[in-house]
Amino acid sequence: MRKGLAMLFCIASAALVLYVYSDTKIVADTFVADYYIQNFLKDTYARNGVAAIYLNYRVFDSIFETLILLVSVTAVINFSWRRDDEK
Amino acid sequence: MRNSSEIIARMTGLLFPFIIMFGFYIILNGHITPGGGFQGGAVLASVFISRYLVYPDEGIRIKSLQSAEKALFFCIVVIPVLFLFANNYKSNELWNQIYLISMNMLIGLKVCSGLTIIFFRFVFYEGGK
Amino acid sequence: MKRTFNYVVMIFVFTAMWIILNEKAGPMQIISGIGFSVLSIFFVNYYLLDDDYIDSYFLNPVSLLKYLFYLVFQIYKSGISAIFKISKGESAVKIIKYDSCLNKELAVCLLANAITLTPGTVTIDKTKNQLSILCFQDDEVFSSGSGGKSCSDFEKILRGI
Amino acid sequence: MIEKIFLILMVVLALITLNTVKLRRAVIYLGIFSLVSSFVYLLYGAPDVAIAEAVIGSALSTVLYLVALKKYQVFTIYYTNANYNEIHDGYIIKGRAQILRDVERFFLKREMEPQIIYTTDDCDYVLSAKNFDLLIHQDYDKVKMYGCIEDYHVDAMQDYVAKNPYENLTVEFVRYEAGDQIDA
Amino acid sequence: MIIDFISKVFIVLALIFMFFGVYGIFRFRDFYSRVLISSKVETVGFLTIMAGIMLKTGFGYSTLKILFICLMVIVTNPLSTHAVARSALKSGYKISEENNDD
Amino acid sequence: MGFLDAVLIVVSIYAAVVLIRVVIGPTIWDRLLGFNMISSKIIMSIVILSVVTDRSFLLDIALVYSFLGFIGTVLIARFVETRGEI
Repeated sequence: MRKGLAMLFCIASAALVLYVYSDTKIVADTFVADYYIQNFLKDTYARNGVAAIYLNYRVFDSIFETLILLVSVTAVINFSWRRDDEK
Repeated sequence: MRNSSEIIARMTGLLFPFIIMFGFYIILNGHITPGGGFQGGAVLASVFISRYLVYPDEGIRIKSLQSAEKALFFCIVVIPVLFLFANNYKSNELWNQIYLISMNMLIGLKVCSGLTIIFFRFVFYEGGK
Repeated sequence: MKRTFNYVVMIFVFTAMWIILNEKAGPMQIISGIGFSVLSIFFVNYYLLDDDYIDSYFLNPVSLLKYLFYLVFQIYKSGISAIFKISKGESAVKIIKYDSCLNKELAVCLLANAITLTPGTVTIDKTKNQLSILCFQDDEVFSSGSGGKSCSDFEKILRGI
Repeated sequence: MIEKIFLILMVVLALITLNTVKLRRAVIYLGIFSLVSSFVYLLYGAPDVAIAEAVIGSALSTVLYLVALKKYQVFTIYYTNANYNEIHDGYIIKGRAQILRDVERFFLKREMEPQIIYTTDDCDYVLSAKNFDLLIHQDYDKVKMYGCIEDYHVDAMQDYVAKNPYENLTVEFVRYEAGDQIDA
Repeated sequence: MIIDFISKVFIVLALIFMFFGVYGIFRFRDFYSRVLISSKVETVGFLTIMAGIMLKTGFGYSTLKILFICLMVIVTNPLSTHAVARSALKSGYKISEENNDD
Repeated sequence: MGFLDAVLIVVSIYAAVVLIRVVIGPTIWDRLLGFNMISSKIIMSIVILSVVTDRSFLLDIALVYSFLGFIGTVLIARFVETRGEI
């Protein structure tokens, strides 16, 4: 019963996604994106736009991303603690 | 060698330097072609995973990787503070390139050590009977 | 002396790969390629493998090229005969043991790889220089050579590696 | 056209992964799902994400799922049938009699991973090798199950079969001690 | 012009090879025949289609890269086939033949 | 629609057909075989796509699959072979 409901939900959302894909052109507000695309080369001298964004415009983002990796490593080490780990 | 086929072990060893060179290529060209720190670091971490196919025993010094990861995170915090928020070198092309390459390199090494630690902790310490 | 020569050949191969990946052959790429290939070989030696990389994995480039050409020829030859087998649809399978006359570990592994790559035969296991091969019932290629001491053409080429 | 084929493949794979009961199959389906989704990222012009998906999906996530599956106990079941002397797909599909399906469902409910191996060997040969947890031997409508006497899962299995018996099958349990030889 | 035609012939040939591989995976009735034939005819198709594409693009860095991909596939593809066949044999999926030579 | 676009569509249809074997395959090794075949078909489609759109950096992704694609298959096969040890 639960599996049937989940399958129904999946099929419905898949149909919705395919319908949206085939029918309309939905684009978010492009103000910031236009600015970045026009100016990233002379601001940061990086030819790859993604690198320009995650290393220059949004550098806090990548700093906190690496922080999240560090925190998750600490969590994994703590949860898989074993008694002969100390030696 | 516990249950691992000799052919797989021997031929995987042949591939190691190629994978390492490819990972460094993805990291270093992150600002020109698609790629970058995270992707190259994941490729470098998969070298350690395929090392597990060759020698399935604890030959990895996890402790030194942990301290290396913390030091690399410190560098990742410090370098943008020194460079990007100083406002002096913002229009110099060479300094910008150096900044991009060094940040990609640091992020790549940090991601590599982090994913390697997670993998080896899971395999050796977690999930036993 | 020979060891130094092997090092130089390997570093040349890795630098060529680096230039192909970068799609540019300026002086910057050549210098960084040499640097990273030396670094990766040392890293593999000290941290990943038990034994030396150059000693155990050095391949003679001339015989490697010969091996590759012969391998591609063999793949196509048995690929065409495999199509007839598909259209006939036969399915009797057996396992044979094959004693190879090669001594080096890497050469035996390359032979096993080549056997797996040709359609119709798959290597199952390897102990020392004996290979267990899975093949069709009417296959005569390997069962004839197993009794006597004669080497197949692959092994003659792989001896030079 | 090409996008539509791969999008439909993604939906189909997600549904199959959701619908399967055996977890090892789900790992394989997820591997194919990550392959296809990486290609779809490429089609929509996001090569950075495609590289990340390729590396993570091909090596790392598979390993982590498998480490999670280590918690499940694997229960090896050998199935021999006296009527067939050759393995092919028809044997495997037709040989999945009602009894085997019930056994599988029973172990899945107890959170174990049943691994069923079909052989054409004699029953005696498998018994002498003894690397199984449960051996099911079927001869038309007579079914014999061999299990170790100390295995409490087989006890529960015996109770389960005794509680709801079959109409056209006679099920018989043979239990052996851990060390001794039995003859079939 | 003639090179373009030859490359098209190569690619069509590769598609025919791959069709036989896909057909063989449904044609055979047991696993070992499938692993012997179908997955390997696949490799033949792969090499042929790469040769056709290399002829089409002409000589350059991307051609060398495709050649490199072919080399790596030649090294790594047998490893996975070997692992799958070996896993099936070791875990008890027996060969359906009475006169094994072992 | 050029020649290579049609080739791309044919290859993707092949991948969809192999998926049937992955779904119905009676044993788990059949599924692994199908996984292997689909992965090689995806490498092919990426190379063809890079030629069609004339972007040579897409070849890096095909290179990633040809380097690292075997690790997952080998690990799953080993997991089945050793019955729950990785």
